[in-house]
Amino acid sequence: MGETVTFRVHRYKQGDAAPHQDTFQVETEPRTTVLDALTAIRRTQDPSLTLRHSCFHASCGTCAMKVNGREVLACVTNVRELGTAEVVVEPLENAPLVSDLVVEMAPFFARYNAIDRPLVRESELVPGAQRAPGVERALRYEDCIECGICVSVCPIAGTDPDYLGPAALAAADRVREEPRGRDLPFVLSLADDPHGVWRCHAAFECTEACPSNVDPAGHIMQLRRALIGGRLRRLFAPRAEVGR
Amino acid sequence: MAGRADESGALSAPGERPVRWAPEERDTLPGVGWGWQAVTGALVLVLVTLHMIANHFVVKGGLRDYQEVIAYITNPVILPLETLFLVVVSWHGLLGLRAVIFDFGLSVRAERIVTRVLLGVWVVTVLYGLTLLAILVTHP
Amino acid sequence: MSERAVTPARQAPPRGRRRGVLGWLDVRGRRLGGWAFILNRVTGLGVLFYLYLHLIVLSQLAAGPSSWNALLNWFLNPIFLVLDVVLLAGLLIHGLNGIRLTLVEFGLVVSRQKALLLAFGTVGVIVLLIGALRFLSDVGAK
Amino acid sequence: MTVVHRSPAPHVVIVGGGGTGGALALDLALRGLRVTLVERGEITSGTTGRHHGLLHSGARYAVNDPESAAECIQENQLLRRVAPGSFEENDGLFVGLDEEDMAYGEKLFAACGETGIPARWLSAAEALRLEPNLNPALKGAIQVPDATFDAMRLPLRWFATAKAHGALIQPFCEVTSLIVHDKCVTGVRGRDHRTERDFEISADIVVNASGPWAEKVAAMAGVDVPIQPSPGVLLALRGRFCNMVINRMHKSGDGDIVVPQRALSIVGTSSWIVDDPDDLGVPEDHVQKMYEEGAKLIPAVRSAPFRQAWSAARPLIGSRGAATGRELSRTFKCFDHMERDGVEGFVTISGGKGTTARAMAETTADVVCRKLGVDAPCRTRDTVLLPHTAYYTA
Repeated sequence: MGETVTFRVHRYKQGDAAPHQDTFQVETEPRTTVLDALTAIRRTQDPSLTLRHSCFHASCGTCAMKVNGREVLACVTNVRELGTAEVVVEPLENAPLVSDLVVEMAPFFARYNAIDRPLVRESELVPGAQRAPGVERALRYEDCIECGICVSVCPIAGTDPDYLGPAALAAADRVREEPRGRDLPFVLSLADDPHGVWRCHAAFECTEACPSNVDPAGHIMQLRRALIGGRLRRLFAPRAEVGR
Repeated sequence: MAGRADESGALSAPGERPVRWAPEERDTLPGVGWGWQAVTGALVLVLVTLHMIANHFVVKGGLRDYQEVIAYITNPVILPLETLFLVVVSWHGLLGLRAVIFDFGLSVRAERIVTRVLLGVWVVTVLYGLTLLAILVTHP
Repeated sequence: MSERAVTPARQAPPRGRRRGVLGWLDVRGRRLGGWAFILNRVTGLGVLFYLYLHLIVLSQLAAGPSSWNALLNWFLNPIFLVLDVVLLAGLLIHGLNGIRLTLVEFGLVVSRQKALLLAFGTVGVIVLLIGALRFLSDVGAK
Repeated sequence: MTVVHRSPAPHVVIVGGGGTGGALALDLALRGLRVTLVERGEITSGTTGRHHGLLHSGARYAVNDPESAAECIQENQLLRRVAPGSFEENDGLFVGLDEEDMAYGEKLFAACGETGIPARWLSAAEALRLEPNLNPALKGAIQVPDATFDAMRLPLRWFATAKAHGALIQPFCEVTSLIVHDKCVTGVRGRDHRTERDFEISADIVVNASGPWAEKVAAMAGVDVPIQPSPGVLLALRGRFCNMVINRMHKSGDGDIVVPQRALSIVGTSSWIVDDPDDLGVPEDHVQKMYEEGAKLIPAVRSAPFRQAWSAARPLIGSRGAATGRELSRTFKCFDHMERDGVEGFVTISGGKGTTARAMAETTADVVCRKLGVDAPCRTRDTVLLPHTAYYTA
């Protein structure tokens, strides 16, 4: 059953002049994921390997990294299905590097904080299900798991450090769709910024890479349409705005 | 028990972190936004199609000789269209170049300089084109 | 209460890491829309370069018929006609992608954006083939 | 530069960055103590984050473990107040599939009444109206105030709020030994894996909040704690089949719960015992059991697309040699090793579950404060928590 796979892992410790790669041999089983392999490396070969992980099933978003050059969640990336004899593991792009595979998520969450989208939503519940007696509003968690993959793949985030970014803009559009008591004009004003929606160049890399079906680019375009629509309305019916 | 701080201690602490999203105020000019790039792009698309067809597809041999160029450019419909093409295509192109230059990550000050320089290049380009057109139109 | 000490808090700032413009050269994992983005920038720069070349060449018109017509003969050289095909390819990529971007970025055709991209790609190839035949037939038409 | 804090407030070092450690860091910080929490990996990377995210109403334990059940319903109601916006407050159903289940249901309903868990009998038709994907052969159901939360993001709110109150949270800092002088723990030594440099932190009290790793950490002080790592397999499937938490109406068993999570459904769980909480594995037969048993509650489970299967180690309190872990209580225990083993300055908190992490922290903080002679009341019962994102940006 066991099959040995070579892992080339990005290494960096604060104070190092430059990152390098270390090679590890890992025995894999049919179910072994990249995350399993990395935790096995830490357990049996090198306890100094740092990586972020928590839920092991694509719900927390912490184990996002680049595997063979492509951004994925390590916990749901099966090693054998990669089909390569050597697996290259690197940290996410477009985020400051803390160590090894760990990136600093503060800039990402600073943007999320600015948008302040509620964590639970009231839509996309089970079709046909009725609310239980005593339950005021049926709720479910938002799809976005805040993993940072969309920012890592985004060509704009790759060159504009001030870009609000796909995740935060998608969150802003969620506030537009379901404000849930949030200050919508303020959220729209954040998105309506030269470094907001207008910076997106429709590469749709974020939507393709998203492991949680958020479709950030689609949300950005919906947001743009709403903002353009708002401008046109103000242009042609300025009085109508006054009443709102 | 005596207090003790260990010299080898290397515990990390949260350092300077961007806790708020507040992009620096950038230099903005009218006509440099995304919308203008779309509008000028659409115009260029129409004009470049006309330009290409008129100059390369309908002409015998694919290129106009001198007399044909003069005849073409003095046409009262063509002249304003080619003038507009010159103005718009250079704006669109230089605006695009500006975006690419900005992708290298410049300071606000450097961005302002680039914007001014490219604006100058655009003015020079348009003046040069207009001069050329004037020479051709007034040519016997 | 005894006094104790916490070890000093020291941390180098995290190392900056951004793809940057050189990241455009990293093709690993890039998808169709990413290619469209890169090609849009590259063809844009290429066409802008051509625009200025073109404007400079046009100055020969001011020098009168003889110098212009001499230049024309030169341009009918097959090498230039092949370059014309390259120019057409650049214009098609940039122009068609521009239409796609405008549609999508105004919030239209968002859900079918990938189909739109593929459709435009097909149109572009067909027009390029027609244009190439037209240009290259000039090789013999001289 | 060396910074020596000469503050009169005692310093507590917490080993372990799970939900309990986070809630404890907050509790102690709110009581005015200086707190440093060290965690080997990322925060919540041990057991906490692998949890299915059920906010227990306590009904699961009402029949056999009323002590745990009472803890649960109290925390259930309290957490909704202090962590608003962190729960899918859709309630839960205990679903009876046969007469044996229904007989258990009578006991369950009565036990809920005794432990103060609001419960309501629903007919099969009523239950199917609430959850159309339930097994249509169900006989009846009991509605209880279960809810769900994000296993990482709820604890992050404790960490975020603790940080805002001055606690120092240090992920990727692995404790390798405890500093012990004359049967007194005075600090921790370890290695910061972000820099690969050693650290040493002195402390007035060290709290061992390392969950299933508690035995290993306690051994560094030469004491033994009866913690039995007892893993369970969980199965994540693509597709959301229910809004409520669906439990099987019988005594705790394998694959008897389906928890909705975003666009996923989590089927849990099994139970066995291991010695090394770092080496769990995912037994294939347990995965198949999740499909089989889960499909009895919601038939769509059987054919649902697979997302992932994983194991999480519960830190159960019990004697060595337990068979599966099911027989061990899910309550928690705080060990003051002075009383128990004659080792001063060292406290272990273990057992418990995600729902009761805050209560565990309160009990532990009471012990810590008593030992330090600090007279400060617990404030985590009414301190509304910061959003989870503040953990990263604070």
